[in-house]
Amino acid sequence: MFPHEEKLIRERLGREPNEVEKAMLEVMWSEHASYKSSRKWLKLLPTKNEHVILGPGEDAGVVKFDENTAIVVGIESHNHPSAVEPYGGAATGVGGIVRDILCMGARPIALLDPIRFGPLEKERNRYLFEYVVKGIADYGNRIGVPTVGGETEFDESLDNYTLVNVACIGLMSPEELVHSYVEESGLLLVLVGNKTGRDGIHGVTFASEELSENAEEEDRSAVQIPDPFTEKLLIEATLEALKTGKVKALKDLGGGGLTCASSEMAGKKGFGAIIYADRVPQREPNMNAMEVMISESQERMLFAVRKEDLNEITKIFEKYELEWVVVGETIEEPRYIVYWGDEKIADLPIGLLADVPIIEWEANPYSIEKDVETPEISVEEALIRVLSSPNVIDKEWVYRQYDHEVQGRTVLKPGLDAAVLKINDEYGLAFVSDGNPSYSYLNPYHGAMSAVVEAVRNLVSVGARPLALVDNLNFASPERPEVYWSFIETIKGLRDAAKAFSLAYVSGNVSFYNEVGNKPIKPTPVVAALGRVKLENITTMNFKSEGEMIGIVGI
Amino acid sequence: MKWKARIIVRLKEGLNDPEGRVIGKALKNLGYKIDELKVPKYFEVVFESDEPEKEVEEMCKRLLANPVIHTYEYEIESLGE
Amino acid sequence: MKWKARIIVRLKEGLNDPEGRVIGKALKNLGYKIDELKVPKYFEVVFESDEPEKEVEEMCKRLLANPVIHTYEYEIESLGE
Amino acid sequence: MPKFAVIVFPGTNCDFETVSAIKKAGGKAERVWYKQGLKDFDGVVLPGGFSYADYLRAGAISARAEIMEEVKALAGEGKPVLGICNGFQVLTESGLLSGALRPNKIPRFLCRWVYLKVSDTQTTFTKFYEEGEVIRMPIAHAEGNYYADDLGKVKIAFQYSDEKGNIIEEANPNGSLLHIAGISNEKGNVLGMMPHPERASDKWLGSEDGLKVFKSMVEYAKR
Ligand SMILES: Nc1ncnc2c1ncn2[C@@H]1O[C@H](COP(=O)(O)OP(=O)(O)O)[C@@H](O)[C@H]1O
Repeated sequence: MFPHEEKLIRERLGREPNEVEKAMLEVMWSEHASYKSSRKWLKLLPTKNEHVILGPGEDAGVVKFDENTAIVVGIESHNHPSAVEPYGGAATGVGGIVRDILCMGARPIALLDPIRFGPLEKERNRYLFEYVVKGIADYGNRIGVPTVGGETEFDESLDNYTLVNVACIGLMSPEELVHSYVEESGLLLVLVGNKTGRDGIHGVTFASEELSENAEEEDRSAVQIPDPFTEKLLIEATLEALKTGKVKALKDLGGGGLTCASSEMAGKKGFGAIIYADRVPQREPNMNAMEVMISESQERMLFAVRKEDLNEITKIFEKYELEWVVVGETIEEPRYIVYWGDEKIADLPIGLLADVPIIEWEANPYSIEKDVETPEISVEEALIRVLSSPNVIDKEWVYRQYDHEVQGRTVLKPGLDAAVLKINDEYGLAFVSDGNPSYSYLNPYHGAMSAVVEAVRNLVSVGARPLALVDNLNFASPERPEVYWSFIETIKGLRDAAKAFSLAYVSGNVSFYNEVGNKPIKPTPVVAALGRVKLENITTMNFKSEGEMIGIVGI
Repeated sequence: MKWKARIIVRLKEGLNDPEGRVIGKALKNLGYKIDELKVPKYFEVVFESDEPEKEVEEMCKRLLANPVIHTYEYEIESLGE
Repeated sequence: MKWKARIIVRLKEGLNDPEGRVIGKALKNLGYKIDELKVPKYFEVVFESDEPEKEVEEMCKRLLANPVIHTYEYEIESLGE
Repeated sequence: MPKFAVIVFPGTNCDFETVSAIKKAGGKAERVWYKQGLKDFDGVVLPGGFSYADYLRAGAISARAEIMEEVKALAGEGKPVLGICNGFQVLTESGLLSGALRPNKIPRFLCRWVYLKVSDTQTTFTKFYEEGEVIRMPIAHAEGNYYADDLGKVKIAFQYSDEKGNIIEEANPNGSLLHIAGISNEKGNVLGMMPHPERASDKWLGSEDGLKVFKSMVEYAKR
């Protein structure tokens, strides 16, 4: 938190927040949770059209596929944790986005993993590459959600670092949509899943700062051990609980832990909550209230249910051998009150947690576009250089480690222009992700546009009509004027490209402070796109027989 | 000189350990009174070196363990020439 | 009585060990002179029992080792009441 | 119409598509949580997935669940018991089939399509294939490397092959003994296979070659 923000909190509260309150505010006012540096600009993006059932604002967006089918889609980054612990960081990144999809009421049916690394010549980069892929594979495979595509790129500017983005889609019928907010008081808040430990304490603040050179040695609290076993049980238990129709609100615990999930669930429509923090099952001895409230332990969900339905719902959790506890309740008054035993340890106006003023940083344009010198080499050599670049070669080493067939829907598998999943006997959903930081670095506006255009082109290449977009904006510190400028330009590029196709962004994510040892990454917008394709119209890129004509369109 | 190192890599105290928990529970279901079960990683390495301590330390740091989440310990035994 | 058992489960002699081979190779690539690397499974179990030897033997037979491919060994230490 | 139980352990993840494949093959099928009983079923399928996240060894913990006693009884009565991928691992770990499934020769998870040669058309699950027929299905596993110290107790049902049915080293994705992809007990009513027939039961997904496994099983259970 910045000093002016602390001052503002004191003024609004009329007193100094105590230790617990301060920790909770710090989490909620972090860049990662509040989007304070990006919110203003994200408003520029188009978010509505006839395909959109639910745009940005909740855990994931919802798109209409046909009258009976809705697709939930979201994208997340897990860059900082993956850079210090690639296996656990990448795996828990998958877990997080899968729960985001789940908590809208949908069964997660596919993942994409756009991932980026430094050059493979260096040992540390190879280590990051190998273990990020293993982390994604082990988690996605074990929870039975196929990873059907992604991107793998290597770039100088990511030396010692990694960008791990994961997009996920889920399938449901439109009336199954559940919201993340409550609309009545007196509901019980039920916490389900893993016990709470000290892992991930300050995770969001960690993700809101640059990494130092020795990040590996830093506090382990920012990384978590993935538990796909519990996640899979959570998926099945949640979907079964939702079938009862008695879940009033649902949210996963991600960044900001219990504080973020419960305060947003209660506060969004003006209600309040009382939380009994000491009831939370603890994994480590002697945890205090502050630790319990802001821990980011993985594989936990928060349900809101009426008292009379508690039994029916929790029986389902017990069937799946998941631990649960009533951790609090919603109240009429818009306050956020936390008890530890009999002691009231926090009492804040609930709006204070969520209502974070925007920050507008100084923005400075830069221009590095110049004519590129063409190297004096033969066409043959040029071809070999291009085709042997790690950025161009087949990414089979990566996607063979992913179960891309589980759930029995994958019509077009990895290795093609876009993946296609069978949704019903006639239609499929095409899903693809693209980003091009080298273009973005040269010209952030056009780079962003090209990411959208490439994604759309890939959809069209398999025969699909584009439906919707999500975006993930990976940037260095917004406090650098050039970075902030490139961020704004990127959004304008994303906006204009989407408008040109009449497409909308239904969800997204912003990750700032991606720099290690004071070296900012290139602006890296990643776009994932959805399309609808008639199964019998699917096209693939391989030549089908001898004697076919080859042509180029659009030069 | 040849050496044999026995290296144990453990999760740091307090971290979630789903693997240990699940296997421990499986033993409980078979009727045993298990208080705790852990599955540290265990390596037996036969190698040649003039500086065995230094090299084993390095192997742990560079590959076998991640200092962010692991602690490690080892014993080194000489196997002669 | 409480006990702590340290159990090592090894592949039978002669069975190839792809996991050990790959990690050994990775260490070789980092410049170490590795002759052999093995990754037996290792368990640390704290449990209560009146017949610790018998029970640990059973745990290995019934769950922790697969007799088709494994051998096992263990040490048991008393932790008192 | 014969009714099959598709057993769901914690972490099983191919249960839904296995149920669909059985239905498509003309049978009835129900997902059965591993704590329920197995009354009134004409056969059992142990589907793929990661029961207990593959902790310890793939299939090891599920193999010791109580429901496996019922599965053994059912197998003893001659009813069909099919284990796919993780289900195969459960069958070997429980002793219903002999041998063990070890980590792949390259110890990583591997997802790809393979060719299989049908080596035995006498089992409950292979009657609809022709002797030596070459079929296509996906594999997706990290521990599919079949090993046994005594092959006397098993019959080989499927072997990894090339497109033409040649059983060669290059076609073996995991290092499995004698290129084994699937085996059955002597009676032929218990079969385990690493490839996923349920993922090859729909023309849009790349092949319908797997459907015959289920059709054969359904037909057998009708007798
Ligand atoms: N990390 C990854 N995970 C899964 N699939 C991947 C990954 N990286 C690349 N792929 C797949 O490899 C294929 C080629 O990817 P890419 O080189 O990005 O294609 P293009 O150059 O056509 O955009 C695509 O099908 C893509 O989904």
